[in-house]
Amino acid sequence: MNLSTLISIPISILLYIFLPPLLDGVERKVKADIQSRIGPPTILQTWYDILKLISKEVVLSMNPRYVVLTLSLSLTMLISLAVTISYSISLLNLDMYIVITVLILLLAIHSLYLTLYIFSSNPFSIVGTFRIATIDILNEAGLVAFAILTAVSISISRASPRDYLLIAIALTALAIAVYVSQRRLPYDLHEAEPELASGAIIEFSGAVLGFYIYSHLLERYILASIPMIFVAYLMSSTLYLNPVIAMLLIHILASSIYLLYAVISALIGRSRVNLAVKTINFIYFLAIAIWLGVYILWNP
Amino acid sequence: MESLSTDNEFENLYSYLKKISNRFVEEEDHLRIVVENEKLREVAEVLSKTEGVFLRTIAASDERSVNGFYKMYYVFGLDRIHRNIVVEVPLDAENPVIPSIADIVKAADWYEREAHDLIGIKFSGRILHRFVLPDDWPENVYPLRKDYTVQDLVKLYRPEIIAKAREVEAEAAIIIPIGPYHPALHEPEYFELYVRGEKVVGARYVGFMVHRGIEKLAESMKYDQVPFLAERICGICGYVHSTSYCQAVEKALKIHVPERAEYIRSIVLEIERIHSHLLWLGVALHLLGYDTGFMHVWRIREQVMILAEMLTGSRKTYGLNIVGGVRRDIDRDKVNKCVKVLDSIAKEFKEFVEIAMSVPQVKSRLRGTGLLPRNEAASLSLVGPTVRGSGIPRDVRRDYPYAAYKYIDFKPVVRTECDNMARTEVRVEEVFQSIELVKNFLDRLPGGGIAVDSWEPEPYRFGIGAVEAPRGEVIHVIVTGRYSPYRWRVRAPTYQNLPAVPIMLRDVDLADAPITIASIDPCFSCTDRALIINIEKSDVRDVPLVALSLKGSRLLR
Amino acid sequence: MVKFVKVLPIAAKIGTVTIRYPYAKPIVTDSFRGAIEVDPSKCTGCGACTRICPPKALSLNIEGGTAILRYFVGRCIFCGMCADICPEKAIKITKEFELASEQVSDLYIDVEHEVVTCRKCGSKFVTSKLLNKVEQKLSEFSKELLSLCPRCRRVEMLSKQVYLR
Amino acid sequence: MEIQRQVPVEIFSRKDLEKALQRIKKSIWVFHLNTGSCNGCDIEIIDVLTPWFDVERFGIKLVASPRHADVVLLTGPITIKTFPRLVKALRAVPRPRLVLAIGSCAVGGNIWFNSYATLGGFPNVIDKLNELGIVIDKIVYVPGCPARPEAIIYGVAVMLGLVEQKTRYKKVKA
Repeated sequence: MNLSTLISIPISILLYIFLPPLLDGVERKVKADIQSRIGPPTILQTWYDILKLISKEVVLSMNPRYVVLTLSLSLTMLISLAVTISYSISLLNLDMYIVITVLILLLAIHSLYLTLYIFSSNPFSIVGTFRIATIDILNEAGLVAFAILTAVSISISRASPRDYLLIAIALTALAIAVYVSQRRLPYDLHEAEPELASGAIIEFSGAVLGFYIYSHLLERYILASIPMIFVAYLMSSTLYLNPVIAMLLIHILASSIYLLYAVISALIGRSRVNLAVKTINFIYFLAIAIWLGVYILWNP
Repeated sequence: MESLSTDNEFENLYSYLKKISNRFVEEEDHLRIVVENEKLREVAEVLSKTEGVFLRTIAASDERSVNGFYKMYYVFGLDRIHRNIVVEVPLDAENPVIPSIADIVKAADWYEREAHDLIGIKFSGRILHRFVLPDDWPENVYPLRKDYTVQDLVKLYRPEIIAKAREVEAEAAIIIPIGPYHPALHEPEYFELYVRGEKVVGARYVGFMVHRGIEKLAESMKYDQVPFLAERICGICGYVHSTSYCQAVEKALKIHVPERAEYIRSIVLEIERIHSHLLWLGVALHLLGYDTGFMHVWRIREQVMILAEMLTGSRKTYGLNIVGGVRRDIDRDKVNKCVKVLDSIAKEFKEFVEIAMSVPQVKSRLRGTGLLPRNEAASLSLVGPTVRGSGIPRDVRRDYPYAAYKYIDFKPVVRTECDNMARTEVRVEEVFQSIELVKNFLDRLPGGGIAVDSWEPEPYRFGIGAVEAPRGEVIHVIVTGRYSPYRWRVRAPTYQNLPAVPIMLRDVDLADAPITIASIDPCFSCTDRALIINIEKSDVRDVPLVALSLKGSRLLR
Repeated sequence: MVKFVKVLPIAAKIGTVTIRYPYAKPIVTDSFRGAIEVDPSKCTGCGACTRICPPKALSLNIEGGTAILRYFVGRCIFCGMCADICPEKAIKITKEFELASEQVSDLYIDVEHEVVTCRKCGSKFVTSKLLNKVEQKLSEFSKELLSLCPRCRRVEMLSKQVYLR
Repeated sequence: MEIQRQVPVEIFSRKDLEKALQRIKKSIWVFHLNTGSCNGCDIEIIDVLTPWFDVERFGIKLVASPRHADVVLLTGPITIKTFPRLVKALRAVPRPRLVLAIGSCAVGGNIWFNSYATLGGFPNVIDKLNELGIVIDKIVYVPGCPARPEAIIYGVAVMLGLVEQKTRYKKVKA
């Protein structure tokens, strides 16, 4: 490991820690633009929100031990995810073990969130939990499948146009799975539906809510950077870059895909659980069918 | 208007009614007959069997001080011949009992509950409990009886409030207030939904939070002050209420409003309809999660608000009406500005509504949800876009023309799909129709004065004023007094439409419940000025899981 | 199929419509009715406005040695009926709407009037300005009667009639 | 289970409050509470969120749960029936608890100040709230019927100390 790789890892981890709320600020600005208004005063707004929440009184209707435990666990896991991904993109090396570690950590965080929601005694929270569980189970299968499919496409690739097409299909499907996993419209069912108010997070207040929002944003950004592991590897195989520059480039790419997601989510409405299941199923099977079709029918 | 003789069915009805009672008055817009207590059910049966007759309102009145008895007024509308039939039933002052007609005329249900609670009329055949008033309201105190003044009532019920607050807190300390202070709350009302999985199997409306005692207050106010009270029944369609009140008084006292004032009223009514429908569409899009649509619809709407302020002096079209006319004139300058703004709204809205309706989630969640079959809509006497979305062209503007609608040709917007999409389309279409109407009215605006110079109140005259509000028909029944209304009965459209909600919610997904309830455009401040509760205990139910309120306010994300 | 993307060009065309109030001018039209302003030099304290005011935001009370016309803007519904009815045209409708306050007491405006004391029973019954006004209008009316409160005046009139008879 | 307060009311000192107010300045989350209003003010509240007035430019955000709120936007004359629920909702708001009473109804009871079914505005219930142990840290009254969007923004500005309040008690001699 050379010096620049060593430097790039801590920088990347710091970016992971400080960037997500900033990106959310940018997202709010972009949304406001689409809606013909000004939006928050600065892109630091989400940071202000979180800092304010942390300074506020906590009123909890559930045992605080559960909440603190789950929140701190999920934050720890998110940070370790950030570390793992930073390590991976700095090495510019596609290691199947890293992909699998990332996926396992992600699934663990999702189930931690589910426990967090379900401890709440509020009926809105319970309904929200059932909805997100439905989507999660379906989507996690897709997320894992497409991450592995992408890895497989890359590893069997012999730089032919067909192989690039295969990689592109798998990456697109992965990007969709990531989008759904980010819990954005039309799939932000856990805290969505006006009738469910803030759904799962309705009972949180003060610092608990602040940390929850932070960890949620962090998770979103980490999710957005998962396809970047593969992009980084593809980049490293075609052109040589200084690891620091490569790492920065990847963060810029992850941020732009994050903002692209933001624009998409501003353009559509919210789905319904049964509709969402239908659409997600359809898209995933279609993606797999296309991939297989190209793989089998286009024989170079 | 068709004459009576051409319509055989109605002629028969008329002769039947005249046979049943020899005490009847025929007026320009209604036929009033006095019916004995025992014959009421028979009359109700005959009326409800006649095609095209619907129950518009029921008013109970304490007239002991005038003629020694309580009185019930049943107002039935005959859409096709543009007339009302008012059935008057005098009741014994000592023991006011009347047969219930709720089993014959479904829509009478809430009116009877309300009359029981506020005036103390007893209905044979039904056991009614306290609904409108708080549970611990003193027994045998009926606020709308003339025994009590407004000041008396204030003294009656104050002291137990704190104890009550403690009680409510104790009952659900663990959970965030779900009740009327449901988090997504916009108005302090809620529906309790009974769900199995994600399917709604039953619904219950729990209302009465916005009961402000308006009808009683009016008895202590002067004729010229009541329009301002009437406006504040509802902040969205306030002008409708003041117009309706003024028309009722004008009809009762035979005041002829100048033509120019009629036109100005119609113009403001249509402007109010545009703003209300745009508001509804924005909120509906928000309920469907399409916040960008919500923002853009409200951006377009804001121009209407500026127009409204320019014409009336208040953003909420408040303060324009007085009995006998209006207070502000529209000059040439304002006419031009109106036409210009309306044209630009029509263009922008057309462009945008097509985009909004093409959003996949909006399409898929509106189409086929919240079905309200035509026959159910007819039997519940529903009104407004709700009934027009189910294929019945009921519209007060055409059926019982008032103000300047008398002078123009008018065709209601109707859709026959009976679902949420149909009701949405009716409203969208009506926005364009209203813009055309306003332009038409502005074009034809006649000269002359805007209000009658003076008029004298005459006691104990009866008048009906009806206006097509954005949500449906608003109807005010008035019995005049010497200085202020003797009895003033307000019936808002939501009052009539809410009983349809449990039908629409049958087998709807939980996620679609808010938009389904919102599709009747409920306005609870209208409904609760004197209030109601509906316990439809017909459906299977599991645990009451979600109480839900409307017009959610989680707007910025 | 992707027609919903067309909202982007619309947003681009329109740009930002936001009015940067309070740093920019509010969108108040000329016809807007805001808080009312009572011109103390014109007001006679006749109380016509307090009788028409639907929410009774205007009240006229005699407290101590003065009559106070109290305007509570916190209850005002901005209908402008008082301005229509005021015989002296002392009430003006302004466009003022920036009325937010931390204390309810800051929302009151009092107009103090001097009061005439009934020369017989000593009760205070009318503002001196109104009395002057009436005096000017009804010059033939005897001044003696005017400085009596309504009750004493009735008594006086009756006794005079008795006397005349 | 019962409500557990990690910061009990007693140790929430004046100094802490001021500090918290400073933080809130940049990010205000509001919760909308309708206590029987006619909907006029409620619509204007939504109006200030929409493009023409857009209060997000002050960092204001409307939230759906009183637990998340800094400021409660209260409309309506407080009907007798809503009072218990008002208490419940206000109690769920973490300190510092700020209230913006919007519209003539909430400030002075409007046209129904003496109706049998209402309590006639927020000033009338403050004592009762204190008796129930609910402390309101700061209240700003915004008159208007309905309070126009600019007036609501002005009220927020007064609450944050961005502008000096204009109205003062006046006594003039005729």
